[in-house]
Amino acid sequence: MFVQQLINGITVGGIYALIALGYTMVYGILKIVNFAHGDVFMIGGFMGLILAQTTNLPIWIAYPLAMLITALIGVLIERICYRPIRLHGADALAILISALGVSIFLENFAQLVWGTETHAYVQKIQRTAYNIAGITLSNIQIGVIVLCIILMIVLYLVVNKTKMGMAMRATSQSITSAQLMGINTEKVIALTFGVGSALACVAGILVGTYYDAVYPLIGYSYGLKAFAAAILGGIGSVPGAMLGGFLLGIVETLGAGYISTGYRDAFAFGILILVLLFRPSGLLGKKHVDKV
Amino acid sequence: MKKRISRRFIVSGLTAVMAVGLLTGCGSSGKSDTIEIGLATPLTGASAQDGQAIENGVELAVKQANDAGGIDGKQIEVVVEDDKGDASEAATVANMLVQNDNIVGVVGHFNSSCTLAGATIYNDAGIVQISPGSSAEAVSEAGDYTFRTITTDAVQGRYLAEWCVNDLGYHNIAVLYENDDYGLGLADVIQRETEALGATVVAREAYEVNQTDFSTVLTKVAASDADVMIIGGLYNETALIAKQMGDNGLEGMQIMGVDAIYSDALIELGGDAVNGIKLTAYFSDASDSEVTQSFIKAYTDEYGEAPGTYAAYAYDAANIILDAVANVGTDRAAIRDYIADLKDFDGVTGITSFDENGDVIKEPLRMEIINGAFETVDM
Amino acid sequence: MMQKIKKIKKPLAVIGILFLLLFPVIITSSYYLHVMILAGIYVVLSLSLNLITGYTGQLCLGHAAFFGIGAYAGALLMVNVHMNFFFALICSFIISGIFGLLLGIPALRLRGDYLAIVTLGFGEIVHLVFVNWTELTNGPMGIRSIPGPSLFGIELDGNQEFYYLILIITALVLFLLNRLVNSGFGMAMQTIKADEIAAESIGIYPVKYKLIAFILSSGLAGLAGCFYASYISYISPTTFVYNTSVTILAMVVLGGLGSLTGSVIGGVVLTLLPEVLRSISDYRMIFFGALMIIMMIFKPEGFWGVSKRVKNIYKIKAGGAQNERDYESR
Amino acid sequence: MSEIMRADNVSMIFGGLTAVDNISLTMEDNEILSLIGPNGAGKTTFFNMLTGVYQPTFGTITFYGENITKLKPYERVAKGISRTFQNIRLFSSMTTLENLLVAHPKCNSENIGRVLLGGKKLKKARQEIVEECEEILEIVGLKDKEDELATNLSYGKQRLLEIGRALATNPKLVLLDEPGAGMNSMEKEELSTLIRYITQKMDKKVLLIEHDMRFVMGISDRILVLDHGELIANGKPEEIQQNQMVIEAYLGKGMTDEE
Repeated sequence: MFVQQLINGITVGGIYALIALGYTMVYGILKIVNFAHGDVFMIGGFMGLILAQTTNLPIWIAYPLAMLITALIGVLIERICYRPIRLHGADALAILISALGVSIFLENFAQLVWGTETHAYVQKIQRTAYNIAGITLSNIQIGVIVLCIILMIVLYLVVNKTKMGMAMRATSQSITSAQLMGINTEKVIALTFGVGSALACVAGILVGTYYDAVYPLIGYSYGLKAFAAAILGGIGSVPGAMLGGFLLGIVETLGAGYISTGYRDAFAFGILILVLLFRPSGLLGKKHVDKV
Repeated sequence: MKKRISRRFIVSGLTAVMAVGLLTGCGSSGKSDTIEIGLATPLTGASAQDGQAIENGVELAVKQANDAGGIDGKQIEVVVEDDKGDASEAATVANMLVQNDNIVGVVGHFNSSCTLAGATIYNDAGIVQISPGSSAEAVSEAGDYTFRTITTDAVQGRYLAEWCVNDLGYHNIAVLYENDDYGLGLADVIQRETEALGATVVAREAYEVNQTDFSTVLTKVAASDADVMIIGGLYNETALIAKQMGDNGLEGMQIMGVDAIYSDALIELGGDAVNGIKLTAYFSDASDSEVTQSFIKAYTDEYGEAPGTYAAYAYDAANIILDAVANVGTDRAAIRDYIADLKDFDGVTGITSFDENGDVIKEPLRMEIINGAFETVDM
Repeated sequence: MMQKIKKIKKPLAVIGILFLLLFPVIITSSYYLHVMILAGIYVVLSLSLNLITGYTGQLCLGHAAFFGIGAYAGALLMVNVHMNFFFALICSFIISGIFGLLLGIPALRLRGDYLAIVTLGFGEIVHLVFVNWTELTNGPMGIRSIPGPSLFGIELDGNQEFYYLILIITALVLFLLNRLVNSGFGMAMQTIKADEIAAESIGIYPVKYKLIAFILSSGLAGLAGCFYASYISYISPTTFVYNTSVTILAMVVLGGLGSLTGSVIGGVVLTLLPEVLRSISDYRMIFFGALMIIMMIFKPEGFWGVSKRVKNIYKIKAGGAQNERDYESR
Repeated sequence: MSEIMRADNVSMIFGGLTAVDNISLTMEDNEILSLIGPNGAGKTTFFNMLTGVYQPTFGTITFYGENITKLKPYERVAKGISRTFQNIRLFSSMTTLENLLVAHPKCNSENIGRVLLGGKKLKKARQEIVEECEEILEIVGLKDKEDELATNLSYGKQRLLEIGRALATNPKLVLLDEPGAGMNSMEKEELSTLIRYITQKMDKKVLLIEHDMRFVMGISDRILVLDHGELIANGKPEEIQQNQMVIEAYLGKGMTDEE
């Protein structure tokens, strides 16, 4: 049972990690918590479903298209709802409230358009379960884990090895200095939101495919957990988000598996609080020193 | 300057909206030529899907009554309020409904917590409340004006336990329940009743409403030696559980449930995976009752989908209130007395009578999903 | 201009107070009364959260937990021990305050967003305890038949009595908080929000002020919870969730951080607005979300931000130099 | 002459970087002591150890004979050490007067119970605090600006307000971190007068960090020179002017005496 629960935890954790990347990238650059990100994930799931279902496009066209649309939505959210406040130089809390507003808006918009019910997902991949030494594993589960890991490695490489990644890192150090260096920071910010949202869309499609369901309120709990994962790993750090996601998934699965399913979410938040108390900047986060 | 204008615009706009809203939104409270039925149900939030079905059921009952000429020549209207499935919102909505003098009775609420939060207000105001979805035992004691068309968990739980243990011969039972008032109440009853019949509950696991990942609970069930899984929850989660069983080494285990999973959504969402699920229900499209069949036809014509359990309960609840008004007029106390004495009301969820607690007494059906359809069965 | 505002301020305040006092007499509808009572509860909640977030600058996303702890503490005391409502009110203040202290001590090591997530986690855990600790809390079934207040054997559980009670509580809380935030203590709290390092450099020990803010704030939220429990007479865990915390935070921010008037406005507006918008039920939450965004874009300091703060209140309160100068010039 | 403050073998190491290396110094009564040195010499780090923002890696700091090495900034304020900041850190949403009020020990330590009860005694106590703070405003020359928001003051005035705020804590020793930065020559003149007033008329001790050589030479009784975290010179202004090491440290780095 232990190994089985571990695998379950890793699968869920991979999805948390994908969503957490969006939180962590935005925070890294703008130092704001994009509370609407969980709902972008939900929109992504619906986009994948609609495109694959109504257009009859093969999924290798439909899903990238869904990612593109979700990325655009992410960029638009930044443009319309955050940028004006940011340029005002208002309190970070103002952006937070705006993000909460976006979240409420998206959730209710989705309910209005797609109804409140749970939608079955398009199953274009035949599900097969393998039983190896008493452990059950399905091809989709393997696919979810592998895809999550590949995407995270790609993102890590993009951030650390490419010119755009360098611009992103420079912007995250200081927006003003980056501007002085000739970096178009607004473009970097838009790109960050775009990439984060596209990854959330992948997570949405994966959740849809793996669990075979999507509904307007799905973003709430995934968003919250992914946010916790981002903080756990050290917000602003890409490897941190991966570590945090997997760790959170494993902890909550094992906690629920061995102690109590009713307290499932309490394990996730409990470990988060403990980690923060002993390592306030998260597991892989940089220690913040105040300059005087 | 531009900024100042826009600010002022927002503030004054807001004030205007609020003023207009307060004047119009809360409607008439004087006597008029219409009879109104209150409906309090969750139209947003986690239970919105059921809330919508309830609204459909009530609207259909009222539409049919109006098409038949209304009551005493008066048309009937439904005043719909959204309680969001939240107890505190339910109290607000209840207060709103009781202050409208035209309302003769209220159908609501769905969640037991909401029904209980509203009950004090309805009972204080002396207005009948019929819940189409609250099966918690605590509702029995909520007050003289509180009724329900759904049976308590105890009735169905006992029946299900007998079916499962005595007739089907399962002795190692896993109970999966949603972690809220409904699921917990049901899980308690099922555990009590199955153990009373000599079976053992080998796994008892909670999940959250709207959870999507059931691998953890299912792995725990697989590790126990359960031979049947009883679900204390609703159709969405049941469908996901059925679909995820294969991935977690539970291929082919029998699932059983109560009327809360009776919904086309279960089959739409669950596909092949839900075939073979056994459940108890009061409302079924396989019923040979004439009332039921005509309801199903009317509902399907109106909304383009087959009615589920809660639509049916709501339809009955609305019809009971309409029946009372047709017989004793619009006096709220008279309506309550009429309903309290109501015997053998022929509804779409069976023959309904109320006991002294306002609980309904009726016998459930045994059903199974066979080839993507609910069928009544003997075993 | 200032003169003009000052001139109409007094009559306006008198009319406002008269309106509030006579409200239940003028408007007999139980619904309006109920909404006003809820608004009162939310005003207390947003005032209390403002103390931590608006004045001391510590973002808290778990305020509903303290609201819930107070509600459960009060309900259990009134139902199981048959404690009088007014004692229960005090007890829930104390119990919630203790939990505020318990959360405050470890949370002090953290700042900003980290503190926010810890308080959020705390809120989720408290909610789960309400749900799962069935023996104590009766789990998701909630606690029923919570008695109303009574004083010397007189039952005070009508809506009108509740209305006046919450009016008195709100006025009292407002009066005391007004004294607090306009004192040296209150100014010290605000320096922590503005710049902790500068605050330390003038001898202010941030931990002390943050802890006291946490205790007072959670205690007041608990008090509101106890009142809520008695008023609705039924509580269940569904009320004390993240969404409620966010709503309270939205009241504080939309009203104006660091402004008591703002909290009152925020609490009232955000309670009334969803009610007003009921007539467009399908779109109301969308509208509500959009409004939050628009407000933040065009008026990020809230309805009544800190910029409208009366300056040098300390001096005025002290009857200091300004008054003396007035005297001299006469 | 009695000793006010001394540092014994104080070092500060950040990771592998030694910012301040084994510095010892004594500050005597009745002297204005200045700390100078080129950029990155470790002045501010040393300063932050004196005020308690950093705890030194090695060494001890003593104030009027008492070991204060481990004390936090707010505890040092209670002992009588107050400071200003190189990058102005005023409470910008507060008025000039409020910035002083909140620094006053009797104001920021007000008892909650007393505050909530109110009463005449409290009123009277507050009146005294306000009067004291207004007096300080008079001294730093901001009396006419007392109701302005701190953020609306000119840069030079903000620096003066910081000094005023430091004085409001009723300190024995005031540490000024580049008080003249960004001021024009006339304002600097006024600043010199103010610093002399503080030491002579108010009987406070002053230690300052400064970049502007001319300003430092004019006001200091004694000057310490830091370079690369080390103390390279210690003496009267005239001596420092002649010191070869100091000249090298500055000219070698291409520094002029004007920022």
